[in-house]
Amino acid sequence: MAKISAAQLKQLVEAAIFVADGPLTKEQLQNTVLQDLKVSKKQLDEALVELELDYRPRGIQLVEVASGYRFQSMDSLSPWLSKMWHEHVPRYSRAMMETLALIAYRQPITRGEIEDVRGVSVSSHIIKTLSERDWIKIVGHKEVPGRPALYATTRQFLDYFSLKSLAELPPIEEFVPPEQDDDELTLHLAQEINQTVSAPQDTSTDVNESEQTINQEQLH
Amino acid sequence: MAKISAAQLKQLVEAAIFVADGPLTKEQLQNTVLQDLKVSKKQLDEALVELELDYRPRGIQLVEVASGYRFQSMDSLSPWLSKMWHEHVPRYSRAMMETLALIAYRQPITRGEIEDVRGVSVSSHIIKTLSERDWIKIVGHKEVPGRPALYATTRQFLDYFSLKSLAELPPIEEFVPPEQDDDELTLHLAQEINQTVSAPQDTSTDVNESEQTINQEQLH
Amino acid sequence: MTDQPPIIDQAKEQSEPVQQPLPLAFVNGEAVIDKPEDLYIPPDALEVILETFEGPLDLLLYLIRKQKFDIVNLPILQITKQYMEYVDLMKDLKLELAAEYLLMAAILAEVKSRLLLPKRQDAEEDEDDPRAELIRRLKEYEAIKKVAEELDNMPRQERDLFTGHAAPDESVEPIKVLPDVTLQELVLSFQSALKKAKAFEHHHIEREALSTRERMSMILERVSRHHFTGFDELFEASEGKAGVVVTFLAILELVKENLLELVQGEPYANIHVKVSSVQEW
Repeated sequence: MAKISAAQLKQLVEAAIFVADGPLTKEQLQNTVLQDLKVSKKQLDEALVELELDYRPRGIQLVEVASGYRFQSMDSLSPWLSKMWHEHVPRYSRAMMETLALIAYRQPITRGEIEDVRGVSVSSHIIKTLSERDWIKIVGHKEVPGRPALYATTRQFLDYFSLKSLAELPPIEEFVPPEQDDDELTLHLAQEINQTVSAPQDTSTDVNESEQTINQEQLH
Repeated sequence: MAKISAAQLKQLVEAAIFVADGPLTKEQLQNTVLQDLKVSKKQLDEALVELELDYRPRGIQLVEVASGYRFQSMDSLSPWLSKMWHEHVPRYSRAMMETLALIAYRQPITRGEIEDVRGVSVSSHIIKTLSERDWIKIVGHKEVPGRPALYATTRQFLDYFSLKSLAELPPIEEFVPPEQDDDELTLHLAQEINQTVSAPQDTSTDVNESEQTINQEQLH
Repeated sequence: MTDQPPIIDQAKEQSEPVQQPLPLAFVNGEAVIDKPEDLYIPPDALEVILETFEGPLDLLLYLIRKQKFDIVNLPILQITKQYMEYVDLMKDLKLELAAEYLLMAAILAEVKSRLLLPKRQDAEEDEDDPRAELIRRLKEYEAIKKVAEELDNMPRQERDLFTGHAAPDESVEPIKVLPDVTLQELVLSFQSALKKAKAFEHHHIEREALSTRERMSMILERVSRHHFTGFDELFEASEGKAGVVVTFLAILELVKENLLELVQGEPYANIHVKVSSVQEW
């Protein structure tokens, strides 16, 4: 066909823009799909205007971008369409995990206090990531010079780990891996932590000691 | 919005199918874009039917293929649309098409069985090309000496030919055996064809069963 | 017509007059056999033709269809003869003759010889037709050949249809799948953090029960910097005595750390709590 009806032209232009690998300019349309058809500039313009109008009420819109015409989704549908793609965030770094752990076990705690324990500065990125995940939040400010923010874990944090309360956080010594290089220090720490975690009503020292004995035995 | 109007649903489904990277099934739609919206099976079906009708007069059509719904150009536009690409459309030899047809109609089938029907050997090049195009795959091994691979067609094969299922393949002539022919064998063949074409699920079960046999044997 | 028609056309033109009288000569396979000399085709053209056969079955089908034989009453003698002529031609042309062609020649010869043997009277009539298997194979191959052609003609991607796509709007952002963390990792991290702390031993270790620290966080969250909160609002009777004690300890701790301010208008009046705004510097 050397000539083409207005309806056919619209179908052809529509299909071409949909199947093209990228946006199409009017020139590209004339040089490819319309090559052997006598289509005037005006006819093509009209077809494009009509298509634009046809698609207004639809979920897909005909738009002209820098490199030509293309169809794109209605912007109001984005929140739902976003669910079609997933982006996997890489695993959390050691620094991130240690910061989270310190906030969990030592809350409310300032950034400076975390840095004191870890011996290195805590990057803003870490605090931001943990806050965005809704695992930590600022619960106040410490009344010391600079009034640093006090961080604590959130209910979402507890939910994520299926904990009813922080008291359910495991006492540390249960997780002491075998072959600790620094047994003495670890045991000492474990004791401190154990008391901190499981002894709100002042658990007797006897219990802790006996628990430690068991663990020591298990280590050997 | 936990509820959505019929018009909005149509827009959303339309946009989702257009922006998706491949065909979308109803289940995929429900599990992604419609996830938080209360959309019944019936509502979704209706939206799809309406969309299909909306696009009938357009240059692009909503079709259901094996892997789900997609939009594709009207095939009458292909002479013009194909001018958008410079590469030549791949052509396939008769040997390739006959091999593909045998795998499609007689799956699961071994290379030897293909050779028996065609009367010539099947080149490795053909099997390789068909596999690389993701049109065929190995679905098991036949429990005969040499344990030859059993080939079957894939969903991509159906998608490529715009088919929903193997049942949509053109019917194969079920030759009436000459009177003195071995009726039993021919009937058996015809039956096999029918089963293969109309009940891909059955085939896969058979394959699984044979695979299980294999595993069991390996244990001994 | 152009001056030099393509080779394949030439071949057709010259081969067809040769083959045209054949159907007249073969009626139900009971007629005189053609002479090989008649089958003159320019060698280079024949090569092209022969190479288009997909194998012996394809060649046999070609011979049968060309002469409008009924496949069911396959005239084995004539077909065998013609088949052998082609095979000889292929040999003459030094075409790489696939072994399959020779195998088929052997099969044809065997069928032919069995047909020539007198039938035994007591044999069941139809079961013994030596052509049956060949006929079955020919029909089966023909059926596949036909659907392969149909498949080739079906609308397909890249050639006849193209998939339509639209770009997602810029505001479409993939959902972030956040990494999983186990409780054990958390505990091990705490342990490693503490192990790292060289100066740990010099530090004062806080002895508060964790539940008190948790309660401290909760209270800080509930109490506003700007308004006073009733002291008793911080206690939950449902928590029992232990809960009240923990809350009380937490408030004392917060006051001690200058994080909370307590205000009481007069003795025994309600105590009010507010986040401390004391500036110590």
